[in-house]
Amino acid sequence: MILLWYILIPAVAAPVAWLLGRSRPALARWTAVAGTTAPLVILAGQWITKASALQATFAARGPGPAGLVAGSWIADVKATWIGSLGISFFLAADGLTIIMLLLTFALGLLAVLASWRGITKNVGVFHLMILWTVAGLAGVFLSLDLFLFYFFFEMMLIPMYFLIAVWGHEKRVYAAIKFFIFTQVSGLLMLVAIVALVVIHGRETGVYTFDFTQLLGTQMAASTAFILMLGFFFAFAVKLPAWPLHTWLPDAHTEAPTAGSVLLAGVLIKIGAYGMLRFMVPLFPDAVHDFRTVALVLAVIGIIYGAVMAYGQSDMKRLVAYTSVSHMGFVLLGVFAWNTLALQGVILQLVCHALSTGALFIMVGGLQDRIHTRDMGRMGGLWQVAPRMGGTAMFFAMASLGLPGLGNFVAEFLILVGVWQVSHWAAVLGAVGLVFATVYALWMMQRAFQGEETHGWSFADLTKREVGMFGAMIAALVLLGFWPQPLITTARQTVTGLQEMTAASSLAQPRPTAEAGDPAAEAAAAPADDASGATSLADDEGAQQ
Amino acid sequence: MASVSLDHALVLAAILFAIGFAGLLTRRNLIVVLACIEIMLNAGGLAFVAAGARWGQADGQVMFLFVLAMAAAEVAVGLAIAIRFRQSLKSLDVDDADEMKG
Amino acid sequence: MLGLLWLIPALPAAGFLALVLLNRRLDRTAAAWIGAGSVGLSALVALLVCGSFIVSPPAGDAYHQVLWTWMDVAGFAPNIGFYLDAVSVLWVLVITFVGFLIHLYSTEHMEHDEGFTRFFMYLNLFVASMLVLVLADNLLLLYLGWEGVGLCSYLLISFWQKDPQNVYCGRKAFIVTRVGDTALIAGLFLLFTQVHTLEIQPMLAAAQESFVPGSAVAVAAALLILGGAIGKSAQVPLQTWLPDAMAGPSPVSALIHAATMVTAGVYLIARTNVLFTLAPDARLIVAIVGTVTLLLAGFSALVQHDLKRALAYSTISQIGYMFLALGVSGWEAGVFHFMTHAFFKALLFLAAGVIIEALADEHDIFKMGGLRRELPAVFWTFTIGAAALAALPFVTDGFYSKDLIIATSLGSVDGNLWFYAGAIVGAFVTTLYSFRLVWLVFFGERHTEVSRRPRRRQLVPLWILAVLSVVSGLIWMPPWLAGFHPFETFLDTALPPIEFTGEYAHFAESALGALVTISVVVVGIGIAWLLWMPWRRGTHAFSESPAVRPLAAYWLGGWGFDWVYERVFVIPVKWFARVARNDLVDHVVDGIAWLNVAAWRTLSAGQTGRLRAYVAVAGFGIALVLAVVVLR
Amino acid sequence: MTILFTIAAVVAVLSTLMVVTRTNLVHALLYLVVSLFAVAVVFYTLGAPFVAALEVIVYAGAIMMLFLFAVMLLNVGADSPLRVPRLAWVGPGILVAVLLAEVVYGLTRQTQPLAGVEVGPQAVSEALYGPYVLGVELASMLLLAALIGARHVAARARDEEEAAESMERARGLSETAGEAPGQGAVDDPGRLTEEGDA
Repeated sequence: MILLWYILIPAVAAPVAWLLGRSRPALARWTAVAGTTAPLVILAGQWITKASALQATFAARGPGPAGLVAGSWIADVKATWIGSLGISFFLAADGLTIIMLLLTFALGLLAVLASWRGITKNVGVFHLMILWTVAGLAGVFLSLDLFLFYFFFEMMLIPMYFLIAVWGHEKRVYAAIKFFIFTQVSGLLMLVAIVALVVIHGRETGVYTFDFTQLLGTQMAASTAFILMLGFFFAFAVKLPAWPLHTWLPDAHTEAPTAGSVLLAGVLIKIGAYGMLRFMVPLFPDAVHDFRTVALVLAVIGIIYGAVMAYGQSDMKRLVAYTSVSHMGFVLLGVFAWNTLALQGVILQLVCHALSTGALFIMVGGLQDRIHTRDMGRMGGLWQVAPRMGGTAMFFAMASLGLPGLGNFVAEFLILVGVWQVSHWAAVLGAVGLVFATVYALWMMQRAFQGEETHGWSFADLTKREVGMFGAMIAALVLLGFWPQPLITTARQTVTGLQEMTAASSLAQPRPTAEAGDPAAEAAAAPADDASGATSLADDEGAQQ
Repeated sequence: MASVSLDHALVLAAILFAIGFAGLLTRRNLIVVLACIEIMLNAGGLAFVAAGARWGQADGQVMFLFVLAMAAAEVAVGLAIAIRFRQSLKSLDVDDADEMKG
Repeated sequence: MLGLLWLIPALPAAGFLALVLLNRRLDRTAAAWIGAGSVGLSALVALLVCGSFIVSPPAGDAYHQVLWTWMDVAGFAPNIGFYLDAVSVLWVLVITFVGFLIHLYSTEHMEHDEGFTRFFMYLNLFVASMLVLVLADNLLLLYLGWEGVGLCSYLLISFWQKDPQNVYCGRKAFIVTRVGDTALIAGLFLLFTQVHTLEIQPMLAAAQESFVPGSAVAVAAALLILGGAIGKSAQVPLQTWLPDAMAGPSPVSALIHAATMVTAGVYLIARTNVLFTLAPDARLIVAIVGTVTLLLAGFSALVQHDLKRALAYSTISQIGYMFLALGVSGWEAGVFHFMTHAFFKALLFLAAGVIIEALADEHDIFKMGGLRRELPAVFWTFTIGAAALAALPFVTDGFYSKDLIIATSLGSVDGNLWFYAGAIVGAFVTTLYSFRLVWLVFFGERHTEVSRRPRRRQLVPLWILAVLSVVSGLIWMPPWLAGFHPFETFLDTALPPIEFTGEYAHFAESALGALVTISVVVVGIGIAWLLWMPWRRGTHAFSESPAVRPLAAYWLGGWGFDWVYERVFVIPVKWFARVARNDLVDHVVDGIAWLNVAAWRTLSAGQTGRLRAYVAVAGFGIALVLAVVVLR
Repeated sequence: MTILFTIAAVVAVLSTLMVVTRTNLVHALLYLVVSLFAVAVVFYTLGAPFVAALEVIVYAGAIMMLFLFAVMLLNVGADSPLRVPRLAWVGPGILVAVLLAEVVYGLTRQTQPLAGVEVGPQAVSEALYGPYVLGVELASMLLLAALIGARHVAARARDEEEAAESMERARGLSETAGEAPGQGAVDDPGRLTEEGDA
């Protein structure tokens, strides 16, 4: 039942924040904070207690797909919603979902904190929108019933649309409409694919159901499978911003308020990747295999195109938006490489990208609140004015160009190693993308922070609140850079489950030697606790290589 | 008795219909427009009767009766509108009523 | 005692963190103490650890310490662990010791700079990253150190960030090295896919078994590793960034662009020498790259006006020598030259720093001159450094290490006459430009006044390095001289020894071979004396003459590489970014929107409001339908 | 019998042509009546005497009378200039010719001789109150609706008139102007004819 809380708490907190907001805006902010931290705390509690259980279920799960699917979920809520159509209110969580929920609530909290001073216009409704987006996101990550997934997928759009359209900047209405149309149209394509899938499944087995676990493994002609896969792919490619469908992202991010862009860049984009991992590839493994080369080409173009475009921008927020296009190109590479290394890399990239890009957006938002412009032409030499902000911006610029020692590098390295095993040229071009990433990151630093201070700006450096936020994110990124094991262990059981779902298809690849060993032994090797312990793990780790 | 072939009748109906349609296109007076519509309906009725006559069924004539009823109703309303038309627009020219321009 | 190994990189890292967190509340002296202190302590610990390693070497002449498993994903489980063997002992000692001297020097040199704390922050981070690089037990951790030093070099080159030109040079350095790093990371992918681990020693063992010598995989892996090394050590294709890196403060040039970072490539090749032994063609390419670089940079250094750019080109040239040594599988020779080069090049850069500071930031050597009496200490130390650079026989360490390389390039199993010829010409040019600097800067009449005298904390490092530049060569005397080579035996524990088995081996090892190089150096000094000493007018006439001037200008610009790269890479990217600024794909989307609007406008024109128009349209429709029905 | 058919057909076509081309409205309507009679004759030749009679009684008799009433009511007068200049015939003419050609071409491909049997009123009435009884009810409802609609649309003009008059009368009383209410009605012909509405 605990899963239901994750959706209910933010959903309920939303109207409360709105009502309180009408009387005193500060109350709305605190309710929003409560609405995001409460589920975060519960989730963290569940993650820690379940961590051991998670590994246990992983080790003790039964053979075969039924055993796999049943055993690999930690908790689930199943109630029939529309019985006649076979639609059920089916929530379930496993390693990947827990990570995604952590991200959602953490970034929701950050979004609220980031707009503590920035938002003055009808604060109550603003926080209503944020909390509803968070509730929608929680719903998307938890739902395993395709219809429910689609319901939350679309429901989450409306508050985000208002967030951009009401509190945005100059071209906000254009950006909001563009965002809405892009996602709505592609969402409809997915709906068609879902319904077609259900019908095919129903005609084949007589059972009409939207339940993902039963829809798995429906046999259909290769060509229909390909078309249905394309339906899903378009919806997630727009969300992910894969290359040709990305044009909504720069506008939406530039015009959205800070909180909006943090949520957008932090979590909304991740739904595309999550959807591909959870639904698209397991449902149509062979179609994905045929589509792989095209997807890899799109991803590589996305990486390089996004990076070069970022370099060309003069609006700082638009530059950061294009970096997301580039980073999500890596995710697309990883998803279609579909081996353990790449998938772990993808999940790690989702988290690290959310942190680094979210931080950059908060930075730009803060800068805009101070000097009321995003145009880098009018900035320059801000390091003298605000050295602490300059230092933090340098750190997150380094994170976004994939400096080793930070989480982004580990993720991108894992993805590229995984992709290398599938196609050499894609991995090399991805690595070349890193060079372009260096170009835009340093170019941003040059134009905004370094160089001569000619415009006579003078404003306050980072406030305590901002230092706290950025400090937390810096700590998280460095921790993920040097010790990503907790995240990898949480996601391991999902990754193995996903790969076993597609084991029968052409996608499956011989996993590297060590994995073939009994996963239980590996799962039991809990990571060493702190940095100073001397030769603690060397022996049994060595034995395993 | 009737060695007239069906086609002749239908051709006649077609000619009448065509003339009515031409009148509809060219004449700008509302009354003449209504008259032309009458001609076209009459041509339609003729076609029905011809078809009925061809197979010796009464259906053709029954359909003509309905056409007749409909034509009568149509004229009644048409003329009422013509009267209102005249009063509000002070003329019977069909082209004056173009407030609905898109 | 070896257990303290992890402290060596941890101390500078702690220094960095301390400086970052306490940035605001530290005054100059406190920051100096933390900055220089942390590196000093690390040097001390290094001395202890390496001392105990040398005195009582652990089992297998290597010590492996794992702190924790970095990540464990399906068989890919690199550790955060350190591996100490003879090679990394040498590197650690050089880094920490030279690093400490340079920190000491910086406390004085950067006295009046407002970013004092920030400078030491970056310097500490650099030393920490460099130590992680040399101590890493697996290639991924090595890559972490690799990029860390790249970052610090960017931060330190663009330290005076008020001037956009400095930041441009820093950015150029980071991007060019990043291009090399892409090759290295591709190499990592290839190696992991082939041997399923990145931990260096097991990887090399597995490669030994599974790779067929000379096979495509072996050559590819070696070449990719070479790609990374070229980027970081500024060898031929990717050397354009080092001369521009002189925009940074002098201690930075001394530490990063002379002693430590630029030799990371040499360390990487020496560390993965097994891969290169398995791929003879790759080794050949390394040697070729080395020779071409040493000649190319040597000639460029001959015509430089800026003192630091001349030294930068000389660094590229000397690293070319090290690559040449590695290319002819004289691993130990290359490493030995690294050590000696670190001492005398750091000395030259620090002395240059003092000279430039003394002449109120005057970089052009033709405006210096006659400083012999003004800065006697600097004169003597600079001359010792220049002599070591030119490999003055018997007296300087450069002689021992460079001659060893020249001998190896001829006598070793891969050595051949071409490399030997290149090395000899290189030695001659090196002598020319090193003594050119000495004559032009210290002799002749004085052009600019000396405004600041170097203080004690700047001179002490100079003297120590000068002594080292003389003494450090004696630990590996050539066989024909005294046969005393403890350094070689120490290195044999980690690197394969040099086999003098080529057809000219006997000549190369003999005193006769050494005589050739000694004579070349002596002749070089003489010619330098003739060209640049008394008849200053003569040299100007010589370099201004129409035949020589275009050639000199060509060499001055670094053989035109910059000009080519600007046209081939930089301008197209900038052009595309400017052209496609607001996103080509966006135009497509807006195009669709425009289409809808255009359709709406044409259709609405049809609504004239006139009844007869509608009837006509209806009639037209009926005609169409009939046409279809009737004519089909 | 076919001669009678052809004569009637020619008369019908000519008179319909005249309807469309006459400028004088009343002449046009009268030609329409002639065309209806011709069509009635055609019905007769086709063996549908009942319908022929009906055509004369209902069509020519009732509907045309309505038209004439309307013409009289609206007092359009003889010379309604509302006719399109000569050239304007070309476009519609072509269109109509195309339409006609298509239909004629479609029909001429297979000729069907008529059954030659006469379908009298008795057969028609059996069919009328047999399967089509529902149709008859609907037709009657339609007529009723048309009746009420026509009365309502046409009459509304008069209700407004009356409301307007009562307003004037009220205002007139307050201004004590000497103008007699009746006199205003004379010079506005539209209103005059209003009183005479059936």
